[in-house]
Amino acid sequence: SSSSGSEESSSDASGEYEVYALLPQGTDQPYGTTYLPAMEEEAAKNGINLTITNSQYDADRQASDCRVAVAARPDLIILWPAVGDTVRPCLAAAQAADIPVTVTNSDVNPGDKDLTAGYSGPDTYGQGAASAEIMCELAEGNPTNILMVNGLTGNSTAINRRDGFVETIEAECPNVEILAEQPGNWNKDDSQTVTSEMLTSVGAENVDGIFAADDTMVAGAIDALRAQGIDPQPLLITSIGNTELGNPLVKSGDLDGTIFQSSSWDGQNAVLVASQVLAGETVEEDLFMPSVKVTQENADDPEVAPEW
Amino acid sequence: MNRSTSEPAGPVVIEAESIVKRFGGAVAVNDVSISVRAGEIYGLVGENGAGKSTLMRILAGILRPDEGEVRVEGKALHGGAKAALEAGIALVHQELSLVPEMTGAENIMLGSFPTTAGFIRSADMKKIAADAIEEIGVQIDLDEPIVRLSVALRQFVEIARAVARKPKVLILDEPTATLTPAETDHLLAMLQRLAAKGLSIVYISHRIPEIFSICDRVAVLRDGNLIEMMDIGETTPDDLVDKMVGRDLKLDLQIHRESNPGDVVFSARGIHAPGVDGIDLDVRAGEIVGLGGLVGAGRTEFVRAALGVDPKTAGTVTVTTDGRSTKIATYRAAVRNGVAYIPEERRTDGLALNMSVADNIALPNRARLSTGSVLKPKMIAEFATNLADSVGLRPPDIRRDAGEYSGGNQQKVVIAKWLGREPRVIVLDEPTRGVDVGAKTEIHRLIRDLADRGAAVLVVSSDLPELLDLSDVVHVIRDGRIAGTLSGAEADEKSVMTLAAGGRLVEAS
Amino acid sequence: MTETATPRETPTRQAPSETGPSQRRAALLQWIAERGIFVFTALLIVFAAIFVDGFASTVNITDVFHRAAPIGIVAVGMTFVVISGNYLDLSVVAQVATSAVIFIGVSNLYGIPLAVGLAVLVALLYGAVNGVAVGYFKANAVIVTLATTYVGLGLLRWLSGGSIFFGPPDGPIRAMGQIRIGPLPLSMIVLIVMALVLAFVLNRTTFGFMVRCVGSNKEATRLAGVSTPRVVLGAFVITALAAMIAGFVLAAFSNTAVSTMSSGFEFRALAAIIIGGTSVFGGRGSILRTLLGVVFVSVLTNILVLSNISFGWQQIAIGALIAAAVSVDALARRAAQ
Amino acid sequence: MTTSQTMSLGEATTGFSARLRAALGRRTEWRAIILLVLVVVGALIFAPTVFTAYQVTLGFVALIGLIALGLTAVILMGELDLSVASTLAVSGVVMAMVPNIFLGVTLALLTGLVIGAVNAFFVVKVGINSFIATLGMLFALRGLAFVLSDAEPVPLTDIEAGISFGMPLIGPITPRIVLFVLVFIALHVFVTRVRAGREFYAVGGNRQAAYDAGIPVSRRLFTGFMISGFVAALAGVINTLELIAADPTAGSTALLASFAAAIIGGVALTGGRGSIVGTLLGALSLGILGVGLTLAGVQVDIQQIFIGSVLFIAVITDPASLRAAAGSVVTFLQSRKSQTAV
Ligand SMILES: Nc1ncnc2c1ncn2[C@@H]1O[C@H](COP(=O)(O)OP(=O)(O)OP(=O)(O)O)[C@@H](O)[C@H]1O
Ligand SMILES: Nc1ncnc2c1ncn2[C@@H]1O[C@H](COP(=O)(O)OP(=O)(O)OP(=O)(O)O)[C@@H](O)[C@H]1O
Ligand SMILES: [Mg+2]
Ligand SMILES: [Mg+2]
Repeated sequence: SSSSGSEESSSDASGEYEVYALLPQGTDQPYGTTYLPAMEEEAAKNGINLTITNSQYDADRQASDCRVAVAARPDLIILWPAVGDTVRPCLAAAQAADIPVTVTNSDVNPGDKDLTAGYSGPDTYGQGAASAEIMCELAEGNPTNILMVNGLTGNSTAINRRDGFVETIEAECPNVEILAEQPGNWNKDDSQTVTSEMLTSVGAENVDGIFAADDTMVAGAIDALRAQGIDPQPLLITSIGNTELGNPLVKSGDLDGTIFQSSSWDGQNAVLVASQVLAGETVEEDLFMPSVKVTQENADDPEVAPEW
Repeated sequence: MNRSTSEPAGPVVIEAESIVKRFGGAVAVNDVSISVRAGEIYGLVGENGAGKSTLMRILAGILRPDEGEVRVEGKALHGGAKAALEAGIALVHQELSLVPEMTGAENIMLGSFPTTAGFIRSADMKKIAADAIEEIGVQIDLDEPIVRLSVALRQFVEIARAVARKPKVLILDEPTATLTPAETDHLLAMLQRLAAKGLSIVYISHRIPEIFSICDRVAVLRDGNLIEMMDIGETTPDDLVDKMVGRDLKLDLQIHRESNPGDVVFSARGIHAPGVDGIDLDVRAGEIVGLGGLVGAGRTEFVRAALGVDPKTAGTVTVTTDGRSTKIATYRAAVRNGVAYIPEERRTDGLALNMSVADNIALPNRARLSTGSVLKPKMIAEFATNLADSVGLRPPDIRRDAGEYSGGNQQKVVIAKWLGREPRVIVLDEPTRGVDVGAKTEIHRLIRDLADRGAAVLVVSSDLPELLDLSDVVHVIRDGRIAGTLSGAEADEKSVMTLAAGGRLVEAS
Repeated sequence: MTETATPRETPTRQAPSETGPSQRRAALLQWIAERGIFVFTALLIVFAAIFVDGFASTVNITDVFHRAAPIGIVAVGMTFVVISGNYLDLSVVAQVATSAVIFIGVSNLYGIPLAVGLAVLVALLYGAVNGVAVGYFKANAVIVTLATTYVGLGLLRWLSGGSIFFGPPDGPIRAMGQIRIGPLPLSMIVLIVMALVLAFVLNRTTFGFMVRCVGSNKEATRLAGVSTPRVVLGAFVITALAAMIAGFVLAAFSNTAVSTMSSGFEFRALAAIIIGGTSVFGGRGSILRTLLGVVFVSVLTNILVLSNISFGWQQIAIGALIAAAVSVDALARRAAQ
Repeated sequence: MTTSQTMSLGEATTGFSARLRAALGRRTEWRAIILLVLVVVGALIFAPTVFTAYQVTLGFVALIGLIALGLTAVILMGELDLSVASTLAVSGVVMAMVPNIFLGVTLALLTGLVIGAVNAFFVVKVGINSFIATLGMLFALRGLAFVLSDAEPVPLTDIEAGISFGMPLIGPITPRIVLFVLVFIALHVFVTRVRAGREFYAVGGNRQAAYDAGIPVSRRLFTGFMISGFVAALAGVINTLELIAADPTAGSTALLASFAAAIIGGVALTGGRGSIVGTLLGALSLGILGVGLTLAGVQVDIQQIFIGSVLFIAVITDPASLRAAAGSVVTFLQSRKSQTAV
């Protein structure tokens, strides 16, 4: 039963845990739309009473949500950082109040790990890196010029994926050169327009490939190629997600590779890690969502079936 | 109260030398020099637009003259309103210049809050304000915001503000325009007391008796020029008016019109509204009915309530055209039934100043200038040109913005836009306020023409000669009621004023 | 920050102005203010055609059109609200997204006619709520449309679950998005048709005339026998219908719809309107100018992207442009007095 | 000659209760008070934790209220400042970029003052409507924040200072709350007791009158915009310290929330009406509403629907709005009557 003994949760039936989940998105974003049901389902199974907040990627708002959560003295807090660099005070406050914090979806800075009790989720940096690995493989050491479409400017997932991609390219296949980059704001239409413009700016004939930070944007980028009469097939195109929009593109061969991200895995494991901590088990390792590379060969595998 | 004896002349306190002020191309003040001595009351008269207010705003540092210089006790004045205030010049504006949400005390002390290290000493502030209203001898709740005070009280707050500054020169620009005779008497007595204490006062009024009642000297402005400066004993009211007008105006105005009124077209019964306390009134076809009374009597309120511009609490209005009577409940219904309304506030209510004359004329006539709600620009241009011609717009350029025209010409545009509808009833509120003599004559001609063509005309005017001259019948309004009705023949200035003031008249010389 | 004697240098609202500086400078400023957007747009395009590689290509012109169309459609509609003297309609953000989500989401389930019908209803509802509150209740348009934005986006996210909706890859919506005539994508044709229709409505119909009159002087317009609240209501309804069409266009272009896809549209559309030279005080302005404002911003953004300038600098450029455009206008107006 | 020295014009308000009624009648904060009461009662019923967790509630009020306080200074003068959220972001980034924390804070606050002065320059000297001038700044400053930060959060050099800043000083009182209260007191005193601040009401209520009375209108406008810029920068500093990093995307929810707080608090966008207390009450009601909804587990979408509805109701129940609407209804009914009557 409740370890911190708050007045509010004492009225709950025995065996129930009070848990706050501080998320930066909810049903206002496609990812959250499938993340949340999985999270809630798992919580019901484990006798966890969830209170979910959504800071809409506003770090101040999340800090405030965190204060609300700490004040409510739940048994545990699940944190999905809105902006990774800004969560330390929240973690410190929770620790001061003896509330364990587990982290989901995107991890805290290495220096803050000691304040958390566990992590599960995709490795956003690793996803960028994995997508870069596909790109490196496809480039086979040949000089390859690519365009890059980033997520929403300033957004932490966008930053991590870009860093993972760029740093891996620099380290493993310097033969791949990024000719131009622009934000596509996670939108298909924005991505299509900026991709088309970048093609014009660097000369479409000079472009050998494209990396887009998610499947929605890569779909826009592929449309931009088509609109310019360029066959996407010979180009090296990678992204991240394997969503319902991206998966058919992989099968058709337009998209050479993407990284599977399971939002339901993410939501479910956020609760699983939390319940392990609540049960007193120590979680040693970060529980990374496998950054499964999806290419034409495994695009039909059930374990990478697209979720959103 | 006539100051027949000339006081010994004190030293010159303020002088303006060769002041020139232009607005765009027009010269508002043209090479005017005046000087005011300590302890005197200096009258300034002139027609609307003569440049009185402009000159005073220059003295008070609010406007910077294009040429010339203002000197206070020999020192040239530079640095705007603030410097002028510090030099001891206080101006009571023609238009109320108050902050609605601030209290009486704060308005009196506006711009000169007493402070210690930036903090307002509110006790001192109230004390000074209370002293000032005591000095001018009225009772005002100084903690009430100005919005909750009556118009007359607001006027006294303005005056108290000027007095509280302990000025050397007090300028009052038409302070009595909104006051009743009793209030006016009170103010004039107070000014004489202040002058006796050595204060210099510049006093502007259109009411000639007031000038003769308190002023030591009087200056006449006409079209921006200083026409004459006289000791009050050297002139008479008739002489003064002649100098203001510059010609024998009465000849122009006294055009007597043969009127033979037809059936009642416009009929108001039992109109009640804020400030209007049960007015019945008929206007016949071809008749000009005048509404006289003091400012604040409720004439504007009556007209607006009767036409449905503002809500009324009771009463009915009927318009009868071509034998068909229609009850008018809303303003839009009035307009549909052939009523035209020319409001008091021309610039704010009458015209879209940044639209062309053609557009302004087209607005109430849009239905006839379009087919199936598509406008016909050629027709609009033709229509507007004709109307502009018929009212004598100068220059007759219908593509110019209305705001680029002078006041008189703007008023012609307002009239023109309604002429196009051939109104059966036309209501004009202060049709020639702020309009120069030439335009005034033309507007009068237009009003008469309308009546001659069978329209029922209702005119509100505070300009007595105009009212008497135009009207076939004059109703005098007092306190929201008709205090009396005079036929064109029996109406004269004295009878109207007597009714308007409830039997009390401002003492005339 | 010296105290100044003349009202010319103070922001007094009704203060009479002093005569301007030299007549020639005044005339030049006036000329620029009146025709500036035409000249600047032309200059920018000529500059880009000469100095920016690839700008003049057909493909790139199409991209400029893609940038211009959805914002442009919102902006030409919102021009009515601005001209009517009500600043802007913040809720276009919610309106565009709602329309797009309905267009794709409902089409997938019940077919296009029902989706369009529902979208029209929702647009009319937005127009009615905003227009009644601003027109009949005389409430401030900024606050009213801020409130409807909150409610509208909240409802959209709640009801749609925030999902990303996409039409079948070979569906009719996708086909619509692919239609083009020469270099002109369908979206641009819609924009041009909308601009022509709305320019006609604004300039040549009695309704448009009344919108301009209301913006110029509401009380004078009322006293001319016009029901001014009804005119304001009409302006908001037109804006809402335009936003609805922008939602269709946006959805058709990418064959996807999500509640976040129109973020920033309200201020971007307003920026285009202002850069075009429509007065925020109402009364003055034109659809053609708004169109040019949109083209100007789209060309500028396109040039910056072609030059691989980062997003931050793009924002700075747009902000500076707004400041420059309105400064010229303000200085010219003052010089003219 | 006049006989009496003093004359009475209209009846003066007499009697204590009449005076009290008059005094209460002219307050502008009623809407906020009513809303606050409703929110408090609602919270007591549905989410009583709002009050046990009062330090959180206070913190949240301070979060959305701080910018609103600064904004009020500008709105009182009949102007707007849309650039506050971008100012918050830029000054936060400036602060985090400077290694020395005191220098950083100073520079950030200075940045806010400079931004306010630039806004005022456009409004006062160039003569641009503040709505538009600050719209331009909204874009440009956001861009500047991205350019300066390279579009990534900038971590604070002195993390410990940040952490300790976020800790309560006494009881539940964190430095943010202290600063919020200080700003509230300072601004309240400023606009009620200090001459320059009191004159803001004159500038907003009747600018021509203010000018004619010798009030330095330009200087007051500069002061107002600089207050707004400074307070927004202060909010940026506080956020950066509390979060130990500056986020160039920060403040996305701040602009609209702070406007809402001021408007609900009875501050008139046309200027001259309203009070700092009103804004505080507006922020309190919105803050309690927000925290209450969060604690009650209401998801953000529904919260937005709630807050939007509250704002909508607040703006159309303004007495002037109700009068206008009632007038329209009466006109409509009368026009029907006149059609049928004749
Ligand atoms: N701000 C201004 N802009 C342009 N013209 C102006 C301005 N102020 C005054 N004028 C013009 O200057 C002339 C003088 O106006 P002024 O107000 O000084 O007249 P006045 O003698 O005070 O008239 P009244 O008796 O009506 O108050 C008028 O023709 C008027 O139209
Ligand atoms: N119910 C009321 N309470 C307070 N003040 C009132 C009320 N009704 C009218 N007034 C004031 O009395 C004045 C009546 O003025 P109104 O304009 O009707 O007079 P008028 O005879 O038309 O004068 P003018 O010649 O200036 O037009 C208004 O200024 C108004 O402020
Ligand atoms: Mg005057
Ligand atoms: Mg009147």
